[in-house]
Amino acid sequence: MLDPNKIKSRFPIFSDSENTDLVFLDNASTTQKPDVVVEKLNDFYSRYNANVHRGIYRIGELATMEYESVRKKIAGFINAKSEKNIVFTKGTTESINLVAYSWARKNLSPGDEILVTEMEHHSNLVPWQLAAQQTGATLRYIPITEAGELDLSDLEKYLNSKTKLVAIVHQSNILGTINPVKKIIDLAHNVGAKVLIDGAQYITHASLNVDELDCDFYAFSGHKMMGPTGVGVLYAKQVLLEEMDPFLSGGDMILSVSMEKSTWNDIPYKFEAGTPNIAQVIGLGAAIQFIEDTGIDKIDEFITSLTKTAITKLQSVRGLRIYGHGPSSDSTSVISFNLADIHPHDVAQFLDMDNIAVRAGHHCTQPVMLKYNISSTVRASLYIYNTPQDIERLVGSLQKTINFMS
Amino acid sequence: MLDPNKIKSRFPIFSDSENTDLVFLDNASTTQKPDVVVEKLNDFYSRYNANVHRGIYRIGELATMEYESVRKKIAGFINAKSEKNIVFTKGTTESINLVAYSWARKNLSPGDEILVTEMEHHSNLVPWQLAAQQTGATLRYIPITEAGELDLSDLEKYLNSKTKLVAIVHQSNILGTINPVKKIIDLAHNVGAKVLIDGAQYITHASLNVDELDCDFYAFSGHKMMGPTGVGVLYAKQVLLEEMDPFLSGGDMILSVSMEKSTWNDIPYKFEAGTPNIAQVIGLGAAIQFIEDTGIDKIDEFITSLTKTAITKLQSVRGLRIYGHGPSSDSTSVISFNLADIHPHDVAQFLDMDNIAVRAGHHCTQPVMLKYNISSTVRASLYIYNTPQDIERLVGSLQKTINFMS
Amino acid sequence: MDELRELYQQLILDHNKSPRNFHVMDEPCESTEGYNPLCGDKLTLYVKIEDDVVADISFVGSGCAISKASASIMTEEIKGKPVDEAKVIFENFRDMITTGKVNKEELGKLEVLSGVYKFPSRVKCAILSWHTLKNILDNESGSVASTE
Amino acid sequence: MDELRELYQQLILDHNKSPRNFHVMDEPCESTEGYNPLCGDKLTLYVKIEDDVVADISFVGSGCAISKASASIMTEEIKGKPVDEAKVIFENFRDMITTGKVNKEELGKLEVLSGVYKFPSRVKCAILSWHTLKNILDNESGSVASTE
Ligand SMILES: Cc1ncc(COP(=O)(O)O)c(C=O)c1O
Ligand SMILES: Cc1ncc(COP(=O)(O)O)c(C=O)c1O
Ligand code: FES
Ligand code: FES
Repeated sequence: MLDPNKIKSRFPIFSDSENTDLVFLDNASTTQKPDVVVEKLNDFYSRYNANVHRGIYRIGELATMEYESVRKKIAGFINAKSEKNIVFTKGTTESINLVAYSWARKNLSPGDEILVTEMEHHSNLVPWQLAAQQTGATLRYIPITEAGELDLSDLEKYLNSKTKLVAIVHQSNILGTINPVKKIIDLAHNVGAKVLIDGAQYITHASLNVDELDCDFYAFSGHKMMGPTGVGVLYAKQVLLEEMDPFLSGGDMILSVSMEKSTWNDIPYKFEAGTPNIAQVIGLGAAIQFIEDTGIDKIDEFITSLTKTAITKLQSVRGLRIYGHGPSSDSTSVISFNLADIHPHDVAQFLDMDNIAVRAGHHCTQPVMLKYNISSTVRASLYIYNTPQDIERLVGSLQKTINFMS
Repeated sequence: MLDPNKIKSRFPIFSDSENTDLVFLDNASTTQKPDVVVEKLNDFYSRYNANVHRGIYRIGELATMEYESVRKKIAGFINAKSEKNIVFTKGTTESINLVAYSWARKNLSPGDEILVTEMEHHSNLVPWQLAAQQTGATLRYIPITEAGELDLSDLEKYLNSKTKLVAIVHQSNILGTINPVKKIIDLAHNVGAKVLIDGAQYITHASLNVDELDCDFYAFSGHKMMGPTGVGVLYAKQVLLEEMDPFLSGGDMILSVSMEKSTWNDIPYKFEAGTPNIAQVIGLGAAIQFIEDTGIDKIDEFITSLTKTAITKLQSVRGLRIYGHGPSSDSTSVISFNLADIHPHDVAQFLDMDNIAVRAGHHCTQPVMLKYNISSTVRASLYIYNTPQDIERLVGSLQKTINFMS
Repeated sequence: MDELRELYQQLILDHNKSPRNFHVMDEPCESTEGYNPLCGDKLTLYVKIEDDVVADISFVGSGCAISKASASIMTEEIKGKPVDEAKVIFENFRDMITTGKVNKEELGKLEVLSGVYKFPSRVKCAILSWHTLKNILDNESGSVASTE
Repeated sequence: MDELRELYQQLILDHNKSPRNFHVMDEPCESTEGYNPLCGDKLTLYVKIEDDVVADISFVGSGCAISKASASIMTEEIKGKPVDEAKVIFENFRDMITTGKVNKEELGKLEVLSGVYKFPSRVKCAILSWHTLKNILDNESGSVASTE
């Protein structure tokens, strides 16, 4: 079993004098960075900072090699067929928008349907609202149950021959629910729809095999898996990338430019216009190496077990209500709750006074708020450096808060 | 006068054991990072790494404060009216694409004209080719003269009541030419056109006053001005930002989301969807501070003087031809040349053997190549850590190359 | 934790639990909505102005303890005041909330919120109802006031 | 600088200055274009195949010393060889160019390019004409061969 205290010692932020008692429970928002990631960035900027794909000089070739080797590493990490399937973006949000612009606007017409779920993050919802508006397609929602799971009982109602795209979150960032995406992908393919999976939360702790899943697109962010900010990935099947129009255009994504017209570079470069986020991609490589060295299955096992502990302890707090996480549900790492009728922002403020960092708000999932008829929740989300003591600190501070406020 | 050797000592890359004799002359592609930028990134990741705009906890508030303070700093640096005019992107290329999607696709119709120049970087050309294609507008080019300057003699021919947008580079990344943008902006406004300036090269060394220029949009990249990769800026006038549609959509750029539709956040946040490039923005702040501490006018004076020296010395090399930089022209920092009939990539390869980094290629400006009827050039571009000795090393190595190759 | 306890002292907790003037107001009156996009909280403010005096004022809505208490105390302090005076109090309140500086005579009970400036992310909570009031007093009722 | 001088030794410089078989070929022949997107250089290759033998081969185009010399030497080495043999030489050449390993008997004069593998960004220069040839031999003439 993974030892969170040992792991914690690898994260410089926790040894900063102001953070020695920091309990960081906002991991679904962004994660802390291990020493190897910070050092890799340093190393790039201090030894071989240069633009990629162009310079015929030592540091330029080194930068290109490191940058491209991360593409290979990621392809391996998610079991993609080739590094050609890997497009670098600035984050999940851009990855999804890329598909909304380059694939959806080209392939959708009035009468077509896009199917999403009520538990999507705004980043996997608003792009489809806009794409639907602009193409005349209709947006439909798979509802969620009171238990915080997808209600698939009426799936045929939503998934039919008009459905051209299904865009679903692999793991909810508010409820922690892991959706049965394999099943949905297969059913979607049966009716000829493409499937995009928002993996921003799932990939941070669980092992992924896009080839087996057979999804058409998979999007995720580096900063939520210990990588730098400003980098994300879009995985897509090769034929789709080849058919799609470019998204951003400019330097590096062209084969040739004349005054009249341009021709596009090969995939994945067709989708990477301008100077890429070189340092961030290289830093993400170090984060994935750290995950691989730690072992993704060990990470998953640890987080799942810590989540169970946390739920049990939280349920002992008077007036605390957890959303989702029903006894039979497949959910982990993210726990949303409310504490009696105390406003979540007040709760978060009191926790902060004990140096416990959680999030309060709608977590970019307003449709879920609507469903539960609330305007916000407190969210504690766990990662590999969280310890059982962190959970105790959280529970203790919640108890103090409810005593003070009532 | 600025002392480049003193400055050089502030850049960790030059004290790396493999780089002690590195002559880095590919600054128009990307610049090296001073200690303060590398340290600022370290500091962020090791002390207050957190998502912005959301967390009610100490490090989240600190991250937000630092992130937003850079917006203010940049507004001051370019003399924008307010920090609301500053949108963070991942680079010049994304900044220009943002305008091409959110402004141009909404405002252009068949019959309208977009005016660019023959010396645009592909990043300020291909987005307009695509926007023209999709809206039915026509793309027109201001030609360049043999001396590498804009030929403005027939400007009325190009700039007329049909012109809706003028997109021009402030300083050419291949010829070094600085264009008379103030004059063009005024003329464009007379016919009711908006003006976008690609400032990727200019801003790195010269002082900028967008308010006085009165440009509608101004785009630039952090990595070319000693900041991290993966961050850029779009300056735009407030009324334009307010009228424009969002570009990327998702978390953080919305005011509210219902299942039917969404409303947008205030500017500039409307244009910053998803988790931003937080560390990179904060690092860019440190780069701009470094520029301000050094003094932008001193930087400009130094680079201009070193460029003059370099041109004189290069002209002494047998068979070397410099493009642009005519005696009366306003040009600096970037020098493109060819060495007899030796292919630029062969030249660059020989220079690399002496640890001199230059670029060879079309420099993402194929229309300029066409103009001079060449397929590529060697480009040396200067920055504040380049010394007169660097120029001598360059000239010496070129001389050796020509001796060997002929 | 002491600074925070101080802020959430009895007065705030009391107004949070039993907000004053917490009801919809019958016509004729001005009303407008206030929205804090950071958290999604909304309130609606109702004001009756007679002879340039705030004759009656009430609010409804959801929000955190700070926003609710701030709205509740605001209604108590503003009711019966001339419109001009209310605008001056708004300025003083905003100064206090952002800088911590208190002008005792004019702020009265509002002073209990003086500690908010130490919690930058909560300033918007405290000022939400005030921005909404300002909108009405400036004759912009009907539009949505935002703390952005 | 020594490794590089070694690479650009007399033979390459010579072929660069006076490339062999450097001309357009009259019909009937197969021809196809090769393109290196990294630098924008292009060449056109012409091949006459008779009885499964490369009866004639020539090229035109612009490029760096390495690409020109590589194309020039290739035409010399391939001319008169059976198509099957040419394909084997292609494989051997590609191995040499990417790994530096030389199979002397089969590569002949091509060996002067064995140092290219030390310069990863130039591998595409050396292999450009070969990819173009491969396209023709695989009956894909007319399409553009790219080194990507
Ligand atoms: C004039 C000019 N415009 C645009 C760009 C594109 O900038 P970036 O690659 O940082 O997006 C560059 C740099 O390559 C440039 O020199
Ligand atoms: C499920 C989910 N999707 C999408 C996103 C957006 O990711 P980013 O903000 O990195 O673009 C997030 C994170 O906020 C998320 O949790
Ligand atoms: S948290 Fe919403 S108003 Fe305070
Ligand atoms: S540099 Fe173009 S082929 Fe060698």
